[in-house]
Amino acid sequence: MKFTLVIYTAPFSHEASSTALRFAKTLIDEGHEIYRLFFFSDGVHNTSRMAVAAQDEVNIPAQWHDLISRYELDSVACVSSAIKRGILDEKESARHELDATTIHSSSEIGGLGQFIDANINSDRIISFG
Amino acid sequence: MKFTLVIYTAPFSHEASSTALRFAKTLIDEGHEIYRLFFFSDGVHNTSRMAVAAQDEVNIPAQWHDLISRYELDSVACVSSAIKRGILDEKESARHELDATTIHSSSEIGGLGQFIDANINSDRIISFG
Amino acid sequence: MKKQTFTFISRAAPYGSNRAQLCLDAAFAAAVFEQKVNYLFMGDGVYQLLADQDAEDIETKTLGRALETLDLYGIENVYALEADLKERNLSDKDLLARVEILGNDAAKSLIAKSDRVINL
Amino acid sequence: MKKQTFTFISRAAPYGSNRAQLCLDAAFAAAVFEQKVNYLFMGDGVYQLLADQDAEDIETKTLGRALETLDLYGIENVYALEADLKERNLSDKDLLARVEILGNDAAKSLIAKSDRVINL
Amino acid sequence: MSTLHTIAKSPTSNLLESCRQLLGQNENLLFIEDGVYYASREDLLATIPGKRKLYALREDILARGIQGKITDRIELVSMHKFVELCCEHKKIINWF
Amino acid sequence: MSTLHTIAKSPTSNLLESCRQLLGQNENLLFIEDGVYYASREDLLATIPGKRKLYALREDILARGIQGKITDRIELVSMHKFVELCCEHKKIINWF
Repeated sequence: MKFTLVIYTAPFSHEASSTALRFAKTLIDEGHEIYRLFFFSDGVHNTSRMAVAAQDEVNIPAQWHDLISRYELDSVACVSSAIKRGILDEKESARHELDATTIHSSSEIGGLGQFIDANINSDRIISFG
Repeated sequence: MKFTLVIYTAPFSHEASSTALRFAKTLIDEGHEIYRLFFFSDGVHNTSRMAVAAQDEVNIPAQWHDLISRYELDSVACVSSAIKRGILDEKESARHELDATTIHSSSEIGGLGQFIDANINSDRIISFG
Repeated sequence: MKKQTFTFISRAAPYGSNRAQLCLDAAFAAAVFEQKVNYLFMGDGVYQLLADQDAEDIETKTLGRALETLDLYGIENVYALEADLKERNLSDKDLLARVEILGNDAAKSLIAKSDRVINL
Repeated sequence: MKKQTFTFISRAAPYGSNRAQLCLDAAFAAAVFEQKVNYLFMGDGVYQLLADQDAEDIETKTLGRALETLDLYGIENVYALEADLKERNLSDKDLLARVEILGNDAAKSLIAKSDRVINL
Repeated sequence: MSTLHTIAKSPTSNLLESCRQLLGQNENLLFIEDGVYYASREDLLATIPGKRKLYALREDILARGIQGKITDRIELVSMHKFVELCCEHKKIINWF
Repeated sequence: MSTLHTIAKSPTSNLLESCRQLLGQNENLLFIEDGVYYASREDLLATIPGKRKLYALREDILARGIQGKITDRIELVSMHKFVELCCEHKKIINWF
């Protein structure tokens, strides 16, 4: 089946993004298709390439990045949520005259259209928050 | 009186950081001293220099930065909260081999000792979360 | 594009968190993409419907004003749960917009007929 | 350095959010700086005290294990609110650590005697 | 092929009460994250008529040390079964 | 020179109930942010004995459009008065 996962909360502050990550891995294990990961609101922090976890802690954004890269998943951080939270790709960084990007290369910044599209074209949508 | 404000939540997701900002401005208006601003947990996002607000929205991290700079306030982002949320100064960025800093120059990264010190040496401590 | 029925359940009070705005943004997007949209206010979400909101002093957009534009986006099926209004001592005279007040059973059948439920 | 009495009120369940860990980290810091520390579990916070926690499968540190080290940090005044344990059907046999169970009045006087109250 | 509701916050949230307002016949519930504390609260679950299936995510139960306190009506499930439940139910409503 | 409690979440949070468990004699309450909805709930405030002062932050009341629904026991305060209240009370306990 085709699944889309919507993640609303930041890593380290709520269990939800960690649950979503384990859910995503299990989907892949079982041969399901992940149509899209959509990071919304504080969830965009899951795509941060700047997060540094403590030694005794899982680096959740790094794990998302590995999973997304390895399985070439479609991963979108909602643009209006992302930029106000400092999650920027090259285009947004340049547009706002900042000198760095903060989003992992495996995720892209996109609009709510991709949220609606995912709702229409996935068999199942699960939200984690 | 000497006040310390502790901010636990990120801007844009909760009203608390905006309340704290207005409270801080009022303290200054009335001639009180701000001993320290301490940003804890998701509150560290208030010190992000990468946040870009929409045109019809207040850029809360930018406002904190202006206030802190203008009145030379002592502003600390808790180190263990900050680095896992991608809030990095030059030292932390270099130590973890990243290529950019994300914290506003007006805030510094510090330890929980500064939280305890503020509790001891301020007349009043107010938490916003 | 396939047309589906989306029901948005908005359960958060305005201003204290961004949830109410988030739910509204997502519903506007669904409407722009010409989906069928239901909007249901529930729990603390019914507070969003109060008339006379003015968020200027807390330096935020006034959410009530955005709700008044729901029908401009083609979102005409706007509902509020009766029990949750009552618990908060609110009646339809307090509300800014034309909303239909639903009992739980009517709300259940609304949900049952929806393809997607976004619950914030 | 002046010595003050800090009371930490920990009201959050473990794991679902980082609040429980946050409160503990702050209390450890107060103890390291040789302050007098009280630690009060309240509301869902009493769930932190359950024995047999094992967070390995959710890839998190087991919080209960950290609580067992409270006295190593010199935090010996550890309390839980009786009413909140009772509401959750918990008794002292369920709990991992030596905590003193307090009624509301005893808790009130604990708070009254504190210089600082950190309430998470 | 009905609806699965997930509940992710502790009983303090009153999410089960909110969910119950919209809970249809034959719809099922899965407790995850701090929601699993509901699985230890027979008094609160009593408001949900018996024919609905009640599940709770095992890894969240074990983390919290409440495996000995789960009421009989609850079926503990793995993450694999969570995925399977999502496939079996046509619609998923997440309460958080 | 007693204690000021601030409450920042709506009545759904049950924060007032939690606060009440620890509320001493002559301690006062200030409702801010979504906590101001409490100021419109006479039924819930009835559990707080009358001699305590109850305040609510005016700007949060106006934002939410509940100025017409505030009970008589509540005194609306500005941000300046919020600061003043913090000075007048020796200890501040924040519920959020």
